[in-house]
Amino acid sequence: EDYTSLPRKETLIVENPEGTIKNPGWFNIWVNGGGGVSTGLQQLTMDTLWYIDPEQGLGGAAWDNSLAADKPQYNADFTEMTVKLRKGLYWSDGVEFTADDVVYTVKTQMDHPGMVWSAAFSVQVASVEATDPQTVVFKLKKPNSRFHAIFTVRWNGAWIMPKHVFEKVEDPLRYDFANPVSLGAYKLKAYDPQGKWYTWEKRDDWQRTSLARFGEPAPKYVTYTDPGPPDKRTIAQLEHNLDIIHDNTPEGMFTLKEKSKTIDTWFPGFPFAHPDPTLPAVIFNTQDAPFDNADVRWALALLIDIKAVDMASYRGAATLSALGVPPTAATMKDYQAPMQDWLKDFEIDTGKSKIKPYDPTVGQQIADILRKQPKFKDQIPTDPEAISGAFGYGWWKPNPKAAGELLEKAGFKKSGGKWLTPDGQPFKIRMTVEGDTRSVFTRAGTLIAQQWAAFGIDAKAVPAAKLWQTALQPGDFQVAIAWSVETWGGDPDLSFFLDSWHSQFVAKKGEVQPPRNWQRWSNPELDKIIERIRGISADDPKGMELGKDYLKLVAREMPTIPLMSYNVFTSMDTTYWTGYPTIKDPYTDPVPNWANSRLMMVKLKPAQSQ
Amino acid sequence: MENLVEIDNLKAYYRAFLYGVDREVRAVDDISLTIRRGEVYGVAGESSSGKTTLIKTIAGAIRPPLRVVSGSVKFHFGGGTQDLYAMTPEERMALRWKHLSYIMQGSMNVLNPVRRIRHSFTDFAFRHVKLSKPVFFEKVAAHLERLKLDLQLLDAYPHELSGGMRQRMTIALATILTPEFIIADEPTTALDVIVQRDVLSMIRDIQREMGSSFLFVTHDMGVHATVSDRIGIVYAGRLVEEAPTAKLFSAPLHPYTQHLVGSLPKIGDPTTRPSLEGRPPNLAMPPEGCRFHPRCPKRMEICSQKVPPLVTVAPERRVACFAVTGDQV
Amino acid sequence: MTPYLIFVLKRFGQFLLVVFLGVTITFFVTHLTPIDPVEESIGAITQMGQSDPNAIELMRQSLRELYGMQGSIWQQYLHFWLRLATGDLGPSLSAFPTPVSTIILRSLPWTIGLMTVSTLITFVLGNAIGALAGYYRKDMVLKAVSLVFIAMLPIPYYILAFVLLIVFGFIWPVLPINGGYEMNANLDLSFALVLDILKHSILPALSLILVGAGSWLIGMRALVSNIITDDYVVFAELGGVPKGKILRSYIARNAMVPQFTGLAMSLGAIFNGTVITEIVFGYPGIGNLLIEAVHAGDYSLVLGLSALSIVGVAAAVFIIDVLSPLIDPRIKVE
Amino acid sequence: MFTIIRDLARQNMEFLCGLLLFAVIVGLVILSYFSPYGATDIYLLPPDMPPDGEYWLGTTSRGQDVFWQLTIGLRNTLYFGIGVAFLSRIISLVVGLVAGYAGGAVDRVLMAINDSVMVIPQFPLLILFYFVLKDNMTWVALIVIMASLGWSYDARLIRSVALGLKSRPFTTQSVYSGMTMRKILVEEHLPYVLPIVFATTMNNMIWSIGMEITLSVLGFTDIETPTMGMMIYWANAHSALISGIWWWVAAPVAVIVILFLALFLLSMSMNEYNDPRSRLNRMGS
Amino acid sequence: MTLLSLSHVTKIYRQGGMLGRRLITAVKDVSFEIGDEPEILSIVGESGSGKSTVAAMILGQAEPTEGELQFAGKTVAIHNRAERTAFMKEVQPVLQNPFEAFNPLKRVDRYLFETASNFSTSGKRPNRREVEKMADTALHHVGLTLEEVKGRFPHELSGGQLQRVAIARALIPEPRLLVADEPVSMVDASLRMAIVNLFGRLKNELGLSIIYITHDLATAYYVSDNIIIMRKGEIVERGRARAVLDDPQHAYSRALKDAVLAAEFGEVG
Ligand SMILES: Nc1ncnc2c1ncn2[C@@H]1O[C@H](COP(=O)(O)OP(=O)(O)OP(=O)(O)O)[C@@H](O)[C@H]1O
Ligand SMILES: Nc1ncnc2c1ncn2[C@@H]1O[C@H](COP(=O)(O)OP(=O)(O)OP(=O)(O)O)[C@@H](O)[C@H]1O
Ligand SMILES: [Mg+2]
Ligand SMILES: [Mg+2]
Ligand code: NI
Repeated sequence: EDYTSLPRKETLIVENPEGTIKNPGWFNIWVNGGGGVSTGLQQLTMDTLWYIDPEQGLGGAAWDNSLAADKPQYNADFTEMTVKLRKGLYWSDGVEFTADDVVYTVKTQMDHPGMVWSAAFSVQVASVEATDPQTVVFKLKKPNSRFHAIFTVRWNGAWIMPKHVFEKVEDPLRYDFANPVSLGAYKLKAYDPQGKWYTWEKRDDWQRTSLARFGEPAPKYVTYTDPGPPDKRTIAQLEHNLDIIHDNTPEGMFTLKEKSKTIDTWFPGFPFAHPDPTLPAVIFNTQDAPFDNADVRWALALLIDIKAVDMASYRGAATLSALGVPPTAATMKDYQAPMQDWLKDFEIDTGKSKIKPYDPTVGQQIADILRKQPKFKDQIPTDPEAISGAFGYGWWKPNPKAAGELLEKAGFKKSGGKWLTPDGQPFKIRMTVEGDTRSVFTRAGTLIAQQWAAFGIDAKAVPAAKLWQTALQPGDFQVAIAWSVETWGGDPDLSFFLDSWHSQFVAKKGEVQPPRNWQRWSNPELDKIIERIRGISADDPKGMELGKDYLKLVAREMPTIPLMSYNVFTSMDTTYWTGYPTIKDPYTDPVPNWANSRLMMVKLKPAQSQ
Repeated sequence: MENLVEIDNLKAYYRAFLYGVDREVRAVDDISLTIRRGEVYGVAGESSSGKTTLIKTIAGAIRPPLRVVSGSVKFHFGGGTQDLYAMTPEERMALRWKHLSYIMQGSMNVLNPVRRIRHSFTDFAFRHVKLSKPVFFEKVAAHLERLKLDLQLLDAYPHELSGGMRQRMTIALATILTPEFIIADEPTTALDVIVQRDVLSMIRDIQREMGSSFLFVTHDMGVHATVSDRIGIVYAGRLVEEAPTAKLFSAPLHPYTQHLVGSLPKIGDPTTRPSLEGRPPNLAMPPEGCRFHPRCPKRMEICSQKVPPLVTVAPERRVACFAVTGDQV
Repeated sequence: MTPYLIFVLKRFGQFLLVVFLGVTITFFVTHLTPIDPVEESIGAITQMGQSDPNAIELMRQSLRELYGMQGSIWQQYLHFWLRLATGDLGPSLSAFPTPVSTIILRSLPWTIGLMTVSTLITFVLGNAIGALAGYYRKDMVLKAVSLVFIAMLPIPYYILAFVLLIVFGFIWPVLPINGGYEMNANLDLSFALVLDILKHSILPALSLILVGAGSWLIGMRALVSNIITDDYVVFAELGGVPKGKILRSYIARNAMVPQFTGLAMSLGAIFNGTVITEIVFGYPGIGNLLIEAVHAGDYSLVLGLSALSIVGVAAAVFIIDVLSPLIDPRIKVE
Repeated sequence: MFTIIRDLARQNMEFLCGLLLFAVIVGLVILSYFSPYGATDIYLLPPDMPPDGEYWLGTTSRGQDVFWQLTIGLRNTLYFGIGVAFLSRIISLVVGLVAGYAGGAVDRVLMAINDSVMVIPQFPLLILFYFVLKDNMTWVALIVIMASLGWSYDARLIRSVALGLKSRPFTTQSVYSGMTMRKILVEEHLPYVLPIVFATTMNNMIWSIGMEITLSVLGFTDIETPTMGMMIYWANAHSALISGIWWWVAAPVAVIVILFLALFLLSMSMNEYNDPRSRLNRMGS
Repeated sequence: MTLLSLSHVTKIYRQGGMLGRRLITAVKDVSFEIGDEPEILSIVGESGSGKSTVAAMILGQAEPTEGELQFAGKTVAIHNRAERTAFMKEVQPVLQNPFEAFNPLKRVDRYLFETASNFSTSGKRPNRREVEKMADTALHHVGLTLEEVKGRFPHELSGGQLQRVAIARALIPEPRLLVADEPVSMVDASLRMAIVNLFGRLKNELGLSIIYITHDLATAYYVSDNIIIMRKGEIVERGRARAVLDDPQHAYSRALKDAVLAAEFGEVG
């Protein structure tokens, strides 16, 4: 084919936050082989049984039956799951998709330790079989009401393998899956051997894919690219060479908003960004003294001036959360709003007095502060509802006096303006932050450390380039800024993260902690909540009540100090395409590395006539 | 014999304004002399008495901090008259090597160390001749043969030659164009005595063949005795005596010259030789009057007050000493 | 055997020794890294939505086996040399099972291409200006040009590169600022592609040249100002050799002797890549690969890249040592 | 000493310029001790203020005064550069002088080590150290690590001079005066390699400060210590160039350029002063 | 007993490093003695004839490949610092170029003081006053005083003064033998005589023996008692200096004598 560049009007150009792919020719997503995942591979060519959208979704609900024809069917004790599959779906090479593919996916992975979902299947699946071409039956080793989660895409899930391709391969672990066969609406067109870009082309038979239920995808080509550091992304978008920036610095976003007339953002005004269903928090290593003491944790929480932190990290462009769930649009409705009254009445005992720490007006206050800045004046919502949605409801009021009382209660002493621990040592806190990778967290951590230091604690932020691997997993930290809570986003079921918070999974000191419960916090009450959630199905309304119990518990115990949403500064250029997801039409998350972003393809419209 | 070079009242000083030192070294102070066509004029004197400076000035090799303060150097090349310090740099360039070549002190180390010797001939001489390259090198070959230098040496690097060979090569380079005037600064120092003798006889030979004039500097009186027709004795930046070689050795007039000639040991003569007392004068602050007077055995009252002029006391003989010339001005 | 051959052999022995020591040090330092490639991989996998701690433990075991990470560090060290002897750098741990050599070879030509050209241009430019500035010390234009280059030297490379990028890619967008060639380019060899590649290399090369020329310039200028007082230069001047000739054949030629050693070192150091260039201009190359590998605890890859760089620099030193008797005839073979 | 400086300043334009620029640097460093703001305090001032009468060089997006931030950053960077240069000079001097003077087996062993260090790629090593040391990666640690990487090339240079010095007659004179090797190296040979040491110091500082900035920009250093690199890191993290907060970047760059021009001019004129040739010129008085 | 004796000393230099094959016989089967009586022994000969190599071996800077060197009846062997110090107390060098023999960046008195404190005759480390006294005494022998020299840099002294300071320094340990390798070749005629005369005086006044290596046959004739003429590493002629030079026997010695340019008016060849 004689081309140097694709027709721009038919091409959607998207940032891939993975950057440059180290092993660009590797498309075997079932093996972690250095290839890209959000190069379009998982968004455009993969498919699996179900999706839960972080926002509203397209089919009228966040839940979407994708390859499956229906929701999972469990038996009474949750040891067997039956899945009905859709008919008429085809791989891009013309082979029909059947239950055999699903069975093959599970069995192959179980047979090949080292494949991505291998262990997850091996631990749970006793047997899997296709009872007919559209039915798969899983028998589980032990009861699990959430087994389907493994096949449910949030960001990603267990993708179905093309049996007809892999069965001819000698060793699926060493197979690169070059020229990937696609189950999605797009197939590979070309990719950069240097790993900087991947281009996918709409399948001629896109009707024979699960996405076709929502209409025809508009872009003929989709290119996922590594546009370089934030400033270069900004330049690229200002020059209309990049349709979607996955994430930017707050300042980069402000610059775009200021200099470009064609930028769409999740919130049309401040804070622009999309709140990710993850919850940045100050995470204590609760296995270590003195952070094993809830009073100390609370004291430190009461020393934080969240307004300053908000301004420092996101320059006000954050959605606050005092509760242990990310303030996404769905949880705002399901948890944050209903629990406001409880929060207002919530009391803690400092040992000397009882105080009500919650300040319900913080979101409002931040909006007021921002409105004073001439640059942003017009972009700040005025409707209290919209303000709460954008900036959050409230947060803990700084209360140094109560914090001091709490510390004294925990046996601390203040001497010469410095706090001493119960054993007489200076109270020293090293707050591990992530360095350059998530600079807003670093900014927040630096300021929080400064606020603690101002109170007479020897606090300092230290960056760790690989925070997760070098600090959180081995438990080699005192306090860190990261997240240990992430939810489905669009679904109120909290088991997505909560299950792994059970005390059965808390590693001993010095050992590697499995994901999520980085605070290594265990609590009998929490275990009870988790066990009850395990006993009910995912869409049982009782789940939400248990969720609230969890929120109340962590508010009292403060194992982490929830701060705000993880705001992703996604910006979308409307020069060539319109119809991006925004708060006004929240059909999906705009963040383009999520597999759900495939929904965008069918909602986008060319902005210019072809 | 006609004069080839005329030097009049030449003064050349080193002006040093160096880091806390502000000084003027009067290395050549009011020297006049003439060099005739076809003669070898030797300049002798103590170390750091200004010999090198004098001939640098004559060769026009002036670079800061050395400065010609006054006086003139005139050549009579090719029948005309050239005033060295009134010429443009281009005119001076045109003289070099064709009419005037200068063999610097340390002539063992003046060839470009990273290029073959052949290139030096091209660089220095080729542009003055109207010959093709091969013809030019034929000429070079003939010249080298005359100097008993192997032709193959042209393709050697300087370091591959012994010191004596290098020195001869430099002399060959300086004489290839048969210039009218050749200046050489200690061309045989640091040579083995046997080698030295060969080099000297060679210089003498080609000088005779070509009829060039030589200006020759060394403090080795033996060398002067061998090569020079006339000798000028320099002491502390001044010419103190000038005489034909034979006369100078047989009847030196100036006390310094007398000491110089008298102190030379000779094989077969075991008598004790005196050594000169005191130290050489500091040219930045030379003694008042006669510069030799602090060390002079014949020192008189006037010597420390007045500078003795260089007086012609006999044909071909000039001397600057009150003890010889009396208190005349 | 001729003395020269003996000399070459001895130098070669030294080269092998240095490579051996260098690689050994790097081997042990890289194995000190607290980042465990297995944990990295697990991190990537759990990011894909799994968090069942039992499954993670199982995965940990299988990956450890798969990546061949058993055995003491000494065994691994021995194993490393045995494998290396057959030219095999082993599989990358962060891109298992792709061989390290495949990954490196993919990026290497870009690094070599960009760096060789810009190093040579930098060398010629810096030395030319340095030689002129050292010879014509009073020339105001040369003084000014030198000063500009010298002032450019300390500017943080990141900033300089970014300013270039903003100027030529944004304010006055005439040059491409990302990648080694156009996005979605047809990569079949063609004149258009070559042109495109050249165009994309202008800014990265320019940035490298601007920051690099200054140090050559300083070095050359200092050398020249020493050499102009050397006897053979003075002699040539007195011999009326034309100035240009003196500058070229006498001064620059002699100054080149040490400068060539520096050039060889810089060419050898090419294999270090230039991380910042690659980050700022999104230029393909091994610099970024290295950072990624370090991040991922992929010590196979780190070691592969380091070994390449060690061999590169050591080979450069070796070659220059072996050639130096030819460049500088004075250097005698012991 | 004073007269030397005075005369240098009077006779040597370069020295004078270098001295003036250096005075600016020293002035800034001294001022840093009188900063009205804590070095790491943020959000004390209105952010993003352009340079004006109140904030001479403007404020950062983090609510810091660029000028005062600059003074402290410069101080730390300078101390860092000096620390690395000083330590690595000591190593390269010891190795170079000893190898050159002792010769033989000592020389071969030292040069094998030297060359091995020379060929080791520094950048991955530095990052690895950063991972290994984590919180312990203080500035002092970084200084030590950088110093132990940055001496080999200069040691070779020094060795080559030392080789020449070894055969100089005054070395023989010293030996027969009964001086120990240490004394000969330190008192007789050291002065001759000082010009090289001066010249390489500047290069070493350019290298170490450049490396500091590179590491900082990539986030591999202690972010709580303000340095030039850290300033650029934070500016970069706040997209300062693209959002028009140019003063945040321009100020540290300008100061670094001033610092190096000062060092360059000084070292150049000092070299001239130190050059034996100019000393020889003074001989014969 | 003899002060110094060389018996069948050969020195072979290997060129081309460890594996090199080119051997250079710098000194070949050389034997000579210096008796207890103080004497000045001149060694003359062509360039590269091995004169400096002989000097280096006597000074302990090079080890003979074959043959033996004995000093005061003991084989010269230097293995450690103590032996070296002991040896240097007895044998001291005078270097060729006075301008090069001192570190131009250091004061010249430094070398005097260092020598004095390292080689004190009393055995223990002398104090500052004693050191200065020793230096002054030595300087008196060469016609200088400490006052003239103290605090001066080499460039502040004339070549003759420098060479005399160098000799004075060599005298401080009260050695019995001075080895002077071409001590006058870089100085002009008048200085040359001053130094040569000084050698004669030192021999007479201090009872020092001096090995005087030179190209200058005239001064050798003038000052030395005995002479050795070398060529290509071998001794071609030896004997009382005046006798040998007045009537050289060996062809090379004659050639050498003929090549001397008499400072009288005459012409070569
Ligand atoms: N570049 C210079 N700067 C200052 N003074 C100098 C310089 N060159 C030479 N002099 C001084 O000028 C005087 C004359 O030196 P010159 O080299 O002419 O002596 P010379 O007679 O040639 O000595 P030699 O026999 O040692 O070659 C000396 O005192 C010397 O120190
Ligand atoms: N360190 C050495 N290594 C190898 N060869 C050497 C060494 N020193 C001297 N030689 C060689 O030994 C021979 C004798 O040298 P030596 O220096 O003793 O001669 P010399 O008589 O002192 O000559 P000159 O009169 O030139 O000083 C020469 O051929 C020389 O090249
Ligand atoms: Mg001279
Ligand atoms: Mg010798
Ligand atoms: Ni990073």
